[in-house]
Amino acid sequence: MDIFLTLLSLLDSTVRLATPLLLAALAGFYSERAGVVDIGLEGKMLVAAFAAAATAAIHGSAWLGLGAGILASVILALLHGFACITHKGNQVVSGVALNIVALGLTAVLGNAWFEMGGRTPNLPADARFGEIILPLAEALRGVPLLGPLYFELISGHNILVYLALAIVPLTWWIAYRTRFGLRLRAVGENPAAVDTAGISVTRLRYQAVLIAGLLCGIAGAYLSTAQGAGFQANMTAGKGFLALAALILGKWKPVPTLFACLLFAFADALQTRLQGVALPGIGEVPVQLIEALPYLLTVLLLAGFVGKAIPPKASGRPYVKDR
Amino acid sequence: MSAAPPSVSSAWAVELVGIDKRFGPVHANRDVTLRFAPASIHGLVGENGAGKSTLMSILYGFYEADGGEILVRGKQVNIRTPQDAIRLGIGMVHQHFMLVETFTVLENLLLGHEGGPVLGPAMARARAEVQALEQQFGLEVPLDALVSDLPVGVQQRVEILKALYRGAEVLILDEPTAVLSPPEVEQLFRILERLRQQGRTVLLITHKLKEIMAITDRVSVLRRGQVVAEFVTKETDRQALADAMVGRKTSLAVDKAPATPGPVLLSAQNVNVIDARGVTTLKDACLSVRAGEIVGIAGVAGNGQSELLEVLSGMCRFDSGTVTLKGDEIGPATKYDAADARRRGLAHVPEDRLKLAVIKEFPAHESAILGYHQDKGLSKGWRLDWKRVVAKTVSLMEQFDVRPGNPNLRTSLFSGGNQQKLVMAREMDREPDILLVGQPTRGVDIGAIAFIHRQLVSLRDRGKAILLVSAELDEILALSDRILVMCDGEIVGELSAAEATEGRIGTMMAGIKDTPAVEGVSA
Amino acid sequence: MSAGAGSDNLPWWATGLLLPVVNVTLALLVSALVIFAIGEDPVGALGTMLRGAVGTGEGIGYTLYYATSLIFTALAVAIAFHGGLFNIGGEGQAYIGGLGVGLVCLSLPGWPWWAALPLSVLGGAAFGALWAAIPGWLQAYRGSHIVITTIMFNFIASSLMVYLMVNVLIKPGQMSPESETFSASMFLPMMADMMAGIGIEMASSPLNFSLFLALLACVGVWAFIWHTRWGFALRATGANENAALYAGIDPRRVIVITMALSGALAGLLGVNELHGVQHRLMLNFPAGLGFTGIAVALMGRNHPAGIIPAALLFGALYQGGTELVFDYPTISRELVVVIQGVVILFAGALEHMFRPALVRLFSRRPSAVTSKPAGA
Amino acid sequence: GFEPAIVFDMGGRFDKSFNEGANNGAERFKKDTGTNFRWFEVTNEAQREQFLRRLASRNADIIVSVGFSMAPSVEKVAKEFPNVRFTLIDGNVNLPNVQSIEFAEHEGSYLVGVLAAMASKTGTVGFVGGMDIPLIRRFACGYEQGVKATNPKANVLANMAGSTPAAWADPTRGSELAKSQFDRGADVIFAAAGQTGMGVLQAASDAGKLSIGVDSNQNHLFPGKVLTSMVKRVDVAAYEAFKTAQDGTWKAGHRRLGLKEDGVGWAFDDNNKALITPAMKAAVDKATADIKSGARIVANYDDAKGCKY
Ligand SMILES: Nc1ncnc2c1ncn2[C@@H]1O[C@H](COP(=O)(O)OP(=O)(O)OP(=O)(O)O)[C@@H](O)[C@H]1O
Ligand SMILES: Nc1ncnc2c1ncn2[C@@H]1O[C@H](COP(=O)(O)OP(=O)(O)OP(=O)(O)O)[C@@H](O)[C@H]1O
Ligand SMILES: [Mg+2]
Ligand SMILES: [Mg+2]
Repeated sequence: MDIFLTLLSLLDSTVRLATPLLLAALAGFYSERAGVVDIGLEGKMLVAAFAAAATAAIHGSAWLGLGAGILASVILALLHGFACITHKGNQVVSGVALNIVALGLTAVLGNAWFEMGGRTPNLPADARFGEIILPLAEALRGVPLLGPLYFELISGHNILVYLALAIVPLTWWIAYRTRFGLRLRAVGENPAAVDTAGISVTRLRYQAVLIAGLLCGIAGAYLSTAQGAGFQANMTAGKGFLALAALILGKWKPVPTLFACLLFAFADALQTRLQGVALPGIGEVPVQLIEALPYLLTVLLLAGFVGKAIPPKASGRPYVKDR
Repeated sequence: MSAAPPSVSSAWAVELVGIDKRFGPVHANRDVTLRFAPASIHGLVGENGAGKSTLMSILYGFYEADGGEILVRGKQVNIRTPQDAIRLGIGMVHQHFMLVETFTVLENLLLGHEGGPVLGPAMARARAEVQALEQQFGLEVPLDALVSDLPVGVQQRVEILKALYRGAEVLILDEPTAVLSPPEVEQLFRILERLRQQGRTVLLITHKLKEIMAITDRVSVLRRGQVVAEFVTKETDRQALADAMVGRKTSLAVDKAPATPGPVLLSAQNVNVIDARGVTTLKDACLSVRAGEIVGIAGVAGNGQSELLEVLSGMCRFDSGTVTLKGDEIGPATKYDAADARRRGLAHVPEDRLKLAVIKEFPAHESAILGYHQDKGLSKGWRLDWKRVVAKTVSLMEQFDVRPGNPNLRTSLFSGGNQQKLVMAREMDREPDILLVGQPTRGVDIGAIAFIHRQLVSLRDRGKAILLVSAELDEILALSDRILVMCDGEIVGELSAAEATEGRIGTMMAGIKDTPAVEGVSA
Repeated sequence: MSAGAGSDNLPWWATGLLLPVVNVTLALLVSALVIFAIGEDPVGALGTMLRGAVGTGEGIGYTLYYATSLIFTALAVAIAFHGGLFNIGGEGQAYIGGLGVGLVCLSLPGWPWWAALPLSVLGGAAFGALWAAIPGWLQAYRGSHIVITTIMFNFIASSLMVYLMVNVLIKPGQMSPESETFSASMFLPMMADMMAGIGIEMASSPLNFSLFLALLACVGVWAFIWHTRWGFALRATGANENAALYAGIDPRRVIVITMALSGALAGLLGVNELHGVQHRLMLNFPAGLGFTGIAVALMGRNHPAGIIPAALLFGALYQGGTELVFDYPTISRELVVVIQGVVILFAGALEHMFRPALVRLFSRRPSAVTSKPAGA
Repeated sequence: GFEPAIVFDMGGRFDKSFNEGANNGAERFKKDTGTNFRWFEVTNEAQREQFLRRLASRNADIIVSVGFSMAPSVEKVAKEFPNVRFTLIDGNVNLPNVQSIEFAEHEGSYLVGVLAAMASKTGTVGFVGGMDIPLIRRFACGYEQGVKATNPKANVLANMAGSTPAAWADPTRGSELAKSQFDRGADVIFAAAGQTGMGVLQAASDAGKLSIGVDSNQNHLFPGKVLTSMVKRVDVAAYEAFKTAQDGTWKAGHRRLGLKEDGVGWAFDDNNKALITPAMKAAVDKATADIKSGARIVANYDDAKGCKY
């Protein structure tokens, strides 16, 4: 029973940690499936986290914060589109540039507005997305096995967690069952085919990039107004890159990407619990090795078990009409 | 030449008037005026780079013209995007297919014509409509197969079906037969015939004058972006067309003396290649090439010829069998790569020159040493001696009449024919004992074809062994002393030059020994 | 990566000089806007940056010192780029390379600097090479996406270094995770001292002998990439792997070797930072210079002749930024980061923005007479 | 006039930790005396020396350098400018113009360890550090001794936030670590992790558990949820350095500020009054007295031997 509860708490933590990765990875899904490489997930999340926290701090509303976060992220996404789609710039360079701008700008504006070293004030409970206790969770708590499972793991997350999980099937449906999805996948594989079918490549790619902005906006808002309670300089700390890794590990497909995110999050949750624990037969493992676990795992998976990840054929290349 | 009747304008399905188009310094179309009648097949010929594809792409809205106007059924129209063209009933099958390879056939057909934001219901409707079209035109395609799994011939049918599904009254086909086997060509022509009977207009671009003679009603000739001639097909012949294309008298035949074969320089015994997906792409290949002979390999592209060339040239591993090169046996485990091959006197002109034989981004002199960059003669100590490399390139360019003769020009800026001449020059320069050549004249104009053919024959006459792969039966017949036919990864037959006829080879190419070609898809 | 380049007949100086200058100017204008937006005087601030970077001997020293490190990491990116690889792992390779430098220096107590230098260079290069060759191998033989693996290796390098510094290499009895100081005899000569030796007065700065090493590396990389058979094979592989195979080059081997060379160059950052300046092993000494190297390389068009000015530009931004926060305490230090990002955005990602305009400008001139029919 | 200056470490002057403490002291000095001060935040290694040298050459009257990483640079620049006074906080440089101030963090941590052990109902308490460096191990080691001395059966969970400097500024990570420790039974957590600690405090407040702040008094951040704070009087050190330099009583040399010197301690104010029972107060006062008198010696973390007591 004790092990069961430990496992539940581990999984609970996994869900919380997976949410921002998942949202960002799905953002990457839309962008890269449309043929626009997005190294800038990190930066978009960061500006969104800042805008959301700043707005929530000033107006006291988590929802307004979410809106502001999305807006900020979308603006960055549009810039990416402007550079890569309109001006056919290098997509990786644009992503790197926007990450750096986001890193600096959030700190500068944070300093200028709040004078707290780039932080925003701590958000009170009602300016954050609180935990939602699902119906009957308390009542069913006593039921063996299922009760704790429902109470600990399924219930008690904030709305954005449920939203992120809902976006996975939605994304699958959009990508594989709608006109937009068909075109989106096509434009990432062979933009010329889309163009000759009478569809605007530019418009489609902008749409994809905008959706990526939207999702990164939610991811950022989650970091600062749901999981955390305020913004810190560089609070994404590499999550955007990890999300990108998850997308690649998931071979640019929504459901496998979900599992990749859960895997990374699980490794992360596990590492906080493995620190200082003596493993049977090995003894106490250095903290740093455990900290590196998610990254080592990624490398091992990429190298060994997932095989060659084949990106959408046209990703990374600006579309130039050619023979 | 027959002048167009001073028109009741609706007599024309499509009229192009004074179309002009430039790509930077290249003037691709100059003041082109062409009219196409309904219920007809109109041929369009011209050397590479004459501007045929550009012109058709303009009609299809893929490129925008710099000047001129387009009339459809007598009405002036504005075609800015393919969407406009599709709406006006114009469809196009591009030289390079515009298919999404990771999609199924049905998804490709739907793209851009989905009939609603959600695919489900539209999909069912489309399936029914497409099946009706398939029956109407005898165009069979497996709707649920992935495009990447289909042979090119079927992919092309998908392209045609796509255009018809989108309601094309005018169908443009850009070099549709380049990749088809003779039976597939026949089948295509039957489809085109049926389209004509239904009153539709077909615009057919091809380099094969024989096809023009066989199926078109009228034919226009483009040269350097201009219309230089227009014929009623029945009133002209191949020689006249060729002369119009090139702008001077041309000869279509190759002179060569009978071969005097020497010892076997290159042979393969039971070579098998299994690719990453587990498909056997080369099955029990056995062949030998003697000094002083040209062995031709006929076959539709993609039937194992590339693999054969790659194995023999050391680019690709094989899974079993032996290759014997000037007496040395090479097995699957022997270290043998392209550099070893060159060292042993084997040179290779690959089928796909842009993909393999040159590097587009490099200046010509760098492409001119690709594969030979290790040569001591090109280096001075640790460094490559660019002066010598450039001098070498200049001399290669002179020998093979590469134009422009500028060794510093970026490789991609040379026309296809000139790139090919550069590659031929490079590979023949070291007097290799064995030369593997794939599609030596694909995308090359008539003058250069003759030049390259002469070079190959003279190399043979100097006692070298030549293995020639070509999808052009005419070329195989004209050059080879012995002919092997490949189908589906196997060498299905051998004919001597004397016994070979187009008919016999064509049948063998389809993988059939005696019976005439049958239609059908083998998925 | 060469969209739009080449075919539109701009003179070399327009693409090579005019366009970058226009782009950087625009980036500075946008930065000025940001400064203005947070309520400071943009002209004064940018003036301070400029003076700080190149206005004093000390400023120039620091600018060159930063540029030295950036040259190493940018060359690393460039050489990988020519091999068709996007090496985002310069930061981690520099970190581990520094470990190599440190271990060599620590193990040679009392050696004179000129004898220690070749070994520390070798140590840095070897460790950096190893750290980069692993992702290279994974890319070549296992198809693992190099961008992802190199990012992961940055994180792993961090963990490894913390472990080593805290548990193994720390000088006992002190707070900060730093090693013993190297013996003074092997400190690389400081530029100020060398100049003083030949009678030139120069303000004190961390600029040291490594600058020559960086310039040497530029020449070396240039000669290697464009003047050797190996470089030819590397570029061929980068441009077209299939063509390389056709030419008898084993692309997989080239990929591993290219990454190793790339990592070796990044590893040399440790020579400047540790052997040259800090004189001990410590945490976080690459401080983002590995990442900035990417921007420097891309702005320098992956050619040493472009990397040197780009590294100077970024070195000047670093040093000018230091001066900025020195004189304007109200401007936060992150503003410099913003300016860097904006420069990369305009001079890198948006580099083609003005190209069409420029092409129009240049092509109008000759045809201006003919294309204007009278009274049309 | 009198020109004091202060150079902060990379965390920046609002790091909710020792830089911020030093900043508070400097600000208090400014308020008391009306004398302005210059300040800089270091962003890379090379700037440490640069800032110090620049300030010294412009004849700053006193230069306070915050953080152990400043030590080598202070040593170097102080040698070059023997007439300029330097105060180094958290490090030790032995020069005639340098005042080194170090804190006995282990002693303060011991006290909050005592409180944690008594406040814990589960017998499991937690510790969250930033990066795994000797300074943080010193905190952890003192804390553990306090806990074990009070409740020998108590269980101490310890976690570090990461390996990059981001570990000092990652509250999300802090809150995850806290949650994982709560799940393992902890009900009091001591956070010694800069801004990352904010996440610990937040998570504790959200979960209805207790946290312990660090460096400055953080009790007010979540009133009634923060058991206490281990205060390290960096503010006093900075204030004193400025003040003594101004009135001429500044002296070079090494000072170690422990409990006896009021350099470290625990925070007791209105915000946590309700949490500290008289018994707890008595126990911690006793421990304080014992340490001050030398009756109890809190072992310091030792690089060679680890946390041995
Ligand atoms: N993308 C391009 N940009 C600029 N110039 C080009 C481009 N493509 C081709 N050219 C130039 O246009 C000219 C015509 O090229 P094209 O390939 O059409 O030649 P061609 O007439 O087919 O010659 P050949 O008969 O030798 O194949 C060449 O001189 C080439 O340098
Ligand atoms: N996108 C483009 N950019 C630059 N030049 C181009 C482009 N497309 C075509 N050209 C140039 O325009 C000219 C006409 O090319 P086009 O493709 O129309 O020739 P074509 O007659 O179809 O030749 P082919 O027989 O090889 O298909 C060539 O010189 C070619 O190089
Ligand atoms: Mg064409
Ligand atoms: Mg051509």
